[in-house]
Amino acid sequence: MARITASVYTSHVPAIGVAMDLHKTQEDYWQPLFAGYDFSKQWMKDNKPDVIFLVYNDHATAFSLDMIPTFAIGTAAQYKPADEGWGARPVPVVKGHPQLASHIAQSVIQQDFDLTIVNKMDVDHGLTVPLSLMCGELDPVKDAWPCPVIPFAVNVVQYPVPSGQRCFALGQAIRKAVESFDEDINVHIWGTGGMSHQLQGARAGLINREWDNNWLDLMINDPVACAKVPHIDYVREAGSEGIELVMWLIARGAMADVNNGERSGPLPQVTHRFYHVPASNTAVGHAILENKE
Amino acid sequence: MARITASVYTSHVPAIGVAMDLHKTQEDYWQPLFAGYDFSKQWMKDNKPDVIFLVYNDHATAFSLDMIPTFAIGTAAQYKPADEGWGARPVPVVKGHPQLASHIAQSVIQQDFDLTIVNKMDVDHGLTVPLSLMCGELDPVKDAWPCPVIPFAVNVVQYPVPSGQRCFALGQAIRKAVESFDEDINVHIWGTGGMSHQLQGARAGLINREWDNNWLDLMINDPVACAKVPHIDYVREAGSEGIELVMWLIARGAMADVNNGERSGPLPQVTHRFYHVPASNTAVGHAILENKE
Amino acid sequence: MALDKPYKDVPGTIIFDAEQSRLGYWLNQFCTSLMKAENRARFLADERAYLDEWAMTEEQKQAVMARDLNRCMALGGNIYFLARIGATDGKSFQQMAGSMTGMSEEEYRNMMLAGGRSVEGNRYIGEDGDAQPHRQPQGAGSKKEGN
Amino acid sequence: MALDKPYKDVPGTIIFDAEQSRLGYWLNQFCTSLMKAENRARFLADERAYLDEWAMTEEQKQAVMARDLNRCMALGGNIYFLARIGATDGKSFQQMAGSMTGMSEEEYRNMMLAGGRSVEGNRYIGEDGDAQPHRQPQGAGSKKEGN
Ligand SMILES: [Fe+3]
Ligand SMILES: [Fe+3]
Repeated sequence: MARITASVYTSHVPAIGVAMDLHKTQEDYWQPLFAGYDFSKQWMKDNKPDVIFLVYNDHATAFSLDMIPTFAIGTAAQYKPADEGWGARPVPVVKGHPQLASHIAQSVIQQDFDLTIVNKMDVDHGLTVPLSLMCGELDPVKDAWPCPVIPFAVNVVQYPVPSGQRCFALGQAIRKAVESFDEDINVHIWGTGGMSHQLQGARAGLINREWDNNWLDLMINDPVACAKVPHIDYVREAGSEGIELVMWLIARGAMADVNNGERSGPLPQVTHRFYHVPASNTAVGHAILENKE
Repeated sequence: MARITASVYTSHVPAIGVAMDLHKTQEDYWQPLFAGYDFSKQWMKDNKPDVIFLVYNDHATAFSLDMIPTFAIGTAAQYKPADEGWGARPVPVVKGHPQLASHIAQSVIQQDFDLTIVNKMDVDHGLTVPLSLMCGELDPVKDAWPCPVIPFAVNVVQYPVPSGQRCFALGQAIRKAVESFDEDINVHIWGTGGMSHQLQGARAGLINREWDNNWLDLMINDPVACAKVPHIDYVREAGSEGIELVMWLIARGAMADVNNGERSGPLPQVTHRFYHVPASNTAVGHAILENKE
Repeated sequence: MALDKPYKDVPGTIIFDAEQSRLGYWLNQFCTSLMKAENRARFLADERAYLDEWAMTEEQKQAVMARDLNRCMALGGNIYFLARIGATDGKSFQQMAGSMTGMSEEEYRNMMLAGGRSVEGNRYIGEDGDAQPHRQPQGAGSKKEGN
Repeated sequence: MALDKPYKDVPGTIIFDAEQSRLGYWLNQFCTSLMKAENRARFLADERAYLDEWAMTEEQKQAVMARDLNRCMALGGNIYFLARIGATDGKSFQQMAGSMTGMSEEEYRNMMLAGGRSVEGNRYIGEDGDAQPHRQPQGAGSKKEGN
């Protein structure tokens, strides 16, 4: 039986990818941020998963207004890093896991989540920046990501985006799906995006350190309550793009202490936690939670 | 307040479109089929809606395997009849209703249905054949369909397709959405596809008249029970493509006698009912149900 | 996979699920390409050359060239995609469906006019209906292959 | 429409909902076209001619040519789509976001280094935070316009 052993949470700020691609990680501006991921890179080596289920949002890259899926799961064999207008990031191609992805799609649709199945898509910074942060700089040709990745894209661009509760319930359905897969493999689930940021208008640059950290506390310790936070709170307190945080609830809902919409049993172990301001317009949040027997 | 006053159910066999486009409706083969729609064409004239919410499935036309949405709602201003390989049908362009469609999308997503929003798509026989059957032959340039149409495409091509219960619940959500629209307009909801047919293999040509008619009875009189019919029953009893019938449950779920997943109040009026074999490979079913005070 | 697939015991029927879809991805993509008139023309002019542009298996290519739709379906094709091949050949859905049974066009059409194929004996593999494996091909096809 | 839009009372913030999306459809489609290098070149060579190929309103075209992102957003643009214009100009997300406040690049960058913009007074329209309408534009922009 496959199992989810850990969840990883991280912002996916495009400027972080640029800093890595231009080898600026040791500059004064960036050094404190990347220092927060030193532990994580070692942890990834020591706890290499067989597959990463990576929840992110597409930023008008693979999906234009022609078609806006609320939830899209990638079942392809591979995904190219996208050209978002500045040229494609020089990182390895992302290998998929068609078999597990199709299995999850089938199971989750039968649990009444109305997924869109995607077999052809380029992946933008929302997916590649978390991989870079957790795996370090890699040569686009000679190196490879440590394992296959299943991209799971959530619409947070056009309202209405899915509610925190819907995302939290989806995480539970994904765990059920993974646990009904026959192969004995180790899966990590990642929630990406956030923390507080606003990329528009007179309020651009909003950062709410206190709200971010309270939200993170709640997400870890009382995810049932966290899932009930309404959209408007994210927008008002954490900026219009802070809404990306709902995606973290998908990963949190897939942890072993969540059953039938409630918490039961011990909390996951908080292996790592980090918070930093700024990265470009954004506050950066990061955590690693592990299921421990 | 907008309201749903009637639901229409009909098969959408492509050969019916061909027969109309080639003016063969009075031939021996076709005459009995089209006779069953004479009443309906008059009823459409006498009960012209302001908008038709048309549930159908795309047949690998607008959606290839690159992207397979479980539920897709069209919010565009217009949709061209598709070229499915034999050239586009000579029928008028389908005008959309972007405002109501966007309103329904927003409301239904907030009721935890994970729709894909589509702004660019050609519509195939699944959508245009029901319109032709109910509105008669129209000149593609000089004529127009009687009102705007909101296309709602359901995946019934690649398994798993949504369950009957999911479809039935969706119909209820659509009714709520329509009733929260401020304009005072009259909406019809159509469920299309089916009835029994199988287009593949040694079992091609399967027709199950008895099962079809029992299912139709159940759909009209006890939709709650009908929604519980599992997929495998459709496949086994009504052929592999008989599964399209689940789409009728979306329209049925939107009728006034369905509340909170249960039936309450009087059954809708059965204004018309018709069944005929064959149309090409298919049994043809048709019904008109009206909400009457 | 531990997911339930109750549809495996229906005779003469292949359900197009995620597994079939993976198998037939390039076959179905090839079919989709035939929705453009210029591709239909190129395919008809040199089938082999056109098929070689796609990452299909040799078996899939042979099945397409033989217009063996049953074989195409077993190899991951889906009928709505495969219909593009029929459209390219100027065939209707009824002709395509009939071709999978072994019956002649007229036999199949007459069966439909008489009310279609009965479900009796055709619900589960192992019964004795006309869609069961041991009774294939049907109609004219059975005579041809029978001698 | 009777749907609740609780996000209308947040200062300096336009939520990209179905209504905005309808308004900005062609503006955002134009932006998407800039993901191709040849289109970026054509746009830069003759902005007006390139914009005239799209079913945008005159107001939208003027806002694009003026690089007035606030105006573009009010007219239905979404920041992720509008970012393609910035990419075409070689601008970063930080430069684009800053440009909407009236602050100079350095002022905005320094605000971020100091911990970002405070939420105090910026939660509801009518409070007195720096993002409120009566305090625009900010920074260098306020001086320029003030004289
Ligand atoms: Fe993001
Ligand atoms: Fe159909």
